Amino acid sequence: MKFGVLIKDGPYTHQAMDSAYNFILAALESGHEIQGVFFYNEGVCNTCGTMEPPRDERNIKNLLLGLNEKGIRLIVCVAAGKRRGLVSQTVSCAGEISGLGQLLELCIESDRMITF
Amino acid sequence: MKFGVLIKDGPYTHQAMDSAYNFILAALESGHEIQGVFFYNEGVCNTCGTMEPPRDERNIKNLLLGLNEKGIRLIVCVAAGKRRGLVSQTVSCAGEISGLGQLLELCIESDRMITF
Amino acid sequence: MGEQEKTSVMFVCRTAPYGTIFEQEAIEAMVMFGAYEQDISVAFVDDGVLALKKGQDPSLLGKKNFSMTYMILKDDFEISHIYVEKESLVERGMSESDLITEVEILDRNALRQKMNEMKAFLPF
Amino acid sequence: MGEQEKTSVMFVCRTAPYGTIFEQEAIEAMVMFGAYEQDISVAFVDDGVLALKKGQDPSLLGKKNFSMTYMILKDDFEISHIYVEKESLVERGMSESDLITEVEILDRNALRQKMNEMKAFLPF
Amino acid sequence: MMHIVKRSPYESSALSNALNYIVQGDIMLLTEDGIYAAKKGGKYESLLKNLIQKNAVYCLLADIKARGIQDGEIIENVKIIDYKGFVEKAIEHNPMTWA
Amino acid sequence: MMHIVKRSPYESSALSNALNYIVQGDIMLLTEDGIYAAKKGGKYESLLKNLIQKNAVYCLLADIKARGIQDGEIIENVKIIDYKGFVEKAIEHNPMTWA
Repeated sequence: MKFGVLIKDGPYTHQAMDSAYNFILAALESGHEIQGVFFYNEGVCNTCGTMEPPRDERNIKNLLLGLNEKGIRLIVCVAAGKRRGLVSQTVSCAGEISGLGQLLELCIESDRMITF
Repeated sequence: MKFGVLIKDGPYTHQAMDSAYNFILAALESGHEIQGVFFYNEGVCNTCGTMEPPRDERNIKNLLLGLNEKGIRLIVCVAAGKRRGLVSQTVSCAGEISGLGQLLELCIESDRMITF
Repeated sequence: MGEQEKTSVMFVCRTAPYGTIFEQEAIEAMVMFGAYEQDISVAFVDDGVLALKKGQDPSLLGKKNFSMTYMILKDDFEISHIYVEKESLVERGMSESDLITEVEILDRNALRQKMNEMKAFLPF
Repeated sequence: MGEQEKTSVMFVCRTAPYGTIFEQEAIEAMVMFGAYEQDISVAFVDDGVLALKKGQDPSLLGKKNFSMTYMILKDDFEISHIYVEKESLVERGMSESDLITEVEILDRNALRQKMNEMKAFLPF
Repeated sequence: MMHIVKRSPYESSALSNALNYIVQGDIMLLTEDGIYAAKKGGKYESLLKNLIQKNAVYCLLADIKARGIQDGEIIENVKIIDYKGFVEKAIEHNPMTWA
Repeated sequence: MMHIVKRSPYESSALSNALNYIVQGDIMLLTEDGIYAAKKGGKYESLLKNLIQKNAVYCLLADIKARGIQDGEIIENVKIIDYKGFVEKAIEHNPMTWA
């Protein structure tokens, strides 16, 4: 089964990214595929490359790098990103900036879309 | 009358920054002072220096630069900022990174604190 | 897409305009999706119906009036259906004549039936 | 601060823990404020009372358990008062014995009276 | 106190939470999506009418205009003010934002 | 459909909005702050008990543990699942998030 994931909330402020991360790990462990993760609305802020959370806390930048290393595409909406300052020089190397068409392609190519 | 302002929501996603901006302009026009604006929680994201909103939309970075040119202090919480990637190299030149003690000092030095 | 089956996607618009950006960014997505020749529906439920109110003027907020785009969604951007939930309108003291564009007004049961045909939901 | 009058500030904690960061970042502010020898109160109302529940274990979420800090707020960080609104507890099926630390439980009227003494509110 | 409500009453408990803390002499300011509470014919009309018997209620002009609400659609005796009025009210009454 | 509710029912209308759209055969997943709806003794206990008569309701283990809710504090017949269970349910039922 191929999942597409949409993330709408920013890092740390809301639990959305954390819930999505745990969902993605569980899906992979159960042998499913993640077709892609699309970051929209404030969700684009999860892909910021300059995060420095306290050492005793989870590091969302590193969690996303880990997902990317597993081959998962992390797609940052260019328009939502530019509004909020997520541009090529600030997006983490795990993130790939692209257009809204990619969100529709994710809907087409995935068996299931899930929003966090 | 001296106002202190606390902003907790991020740019564009919520109206908080826009409401605060209009409140601040009205306070200045009525002859009041703005003791300072403190950015906390996701509010720190308003001070991002790399925002590029569409041309036909308000530019929150420029609005903040305008406030700063009027002599208003825009204080970005260092801890909340680091979590979300707002650090010295990404914060707009209008913003000043400082500690949470500044929020309490704003409460002490202002006649009124107002949260957006 | 030729012979291939179209993918049915429903935007579920549930938030008021201007207080948050969700309806504006939803419409930006709808406009982009138009080019892909899929089966795109938009359903306005709960506070989402408020986004369709006529006469919006956010100039005092320094914001852009994005509501005009609803009027051209179907013709210019090939959105298949614009549904509005009747109960949400009534609860907010609104009727069809308050709306900026022509829509299909459905009650909850009918709208829930439409949802059965969807492959994916995009809530905003 | 010597002879100067202290400034009375009340944190109004209204959100549940973990779903959002507000209570965690509120407590980070409380801890910093302790050093300034002002008159700092914390009021838990609405979903804020849920932040005080005993037995929190967010390890499965990969999150830090920040609730332990509530236990040392008064002694280590000189918070003057920790108020909890009784009606909010009752509505959530909670009682004093569910709470991680000793607090002053007040009804709404009594808590509203305390608010009259405050110079500033910090809602979280 | 000035109780500020900026979330929609249909979506959020902010309005009803604020009402728990409003006492004689306090005022309420409806702003951002909070203004929908003051719309005639809506679900909160009778609640607002009761409130106005005891407390002054204000509504921000820029927010009602943005959302296409006409002055005549606002419940009687809810006062419509601009940002300067908001500033004045924040001087007269200590503000608390219920979000 | 799987109706996902992740906001607290005390703070948000998400739960009641989702209930408007749940029909026979649908399931509900309570996650993040949505889990408070399933707590015994809380304001939503009877509403949840009615729902369970007709629809399966699931609650995410990691979320209830985080918030200090013990298994015994969850309303009977609400099923507690982990993230793998969440994934399985998202395969069986098309998910819609009501926030």
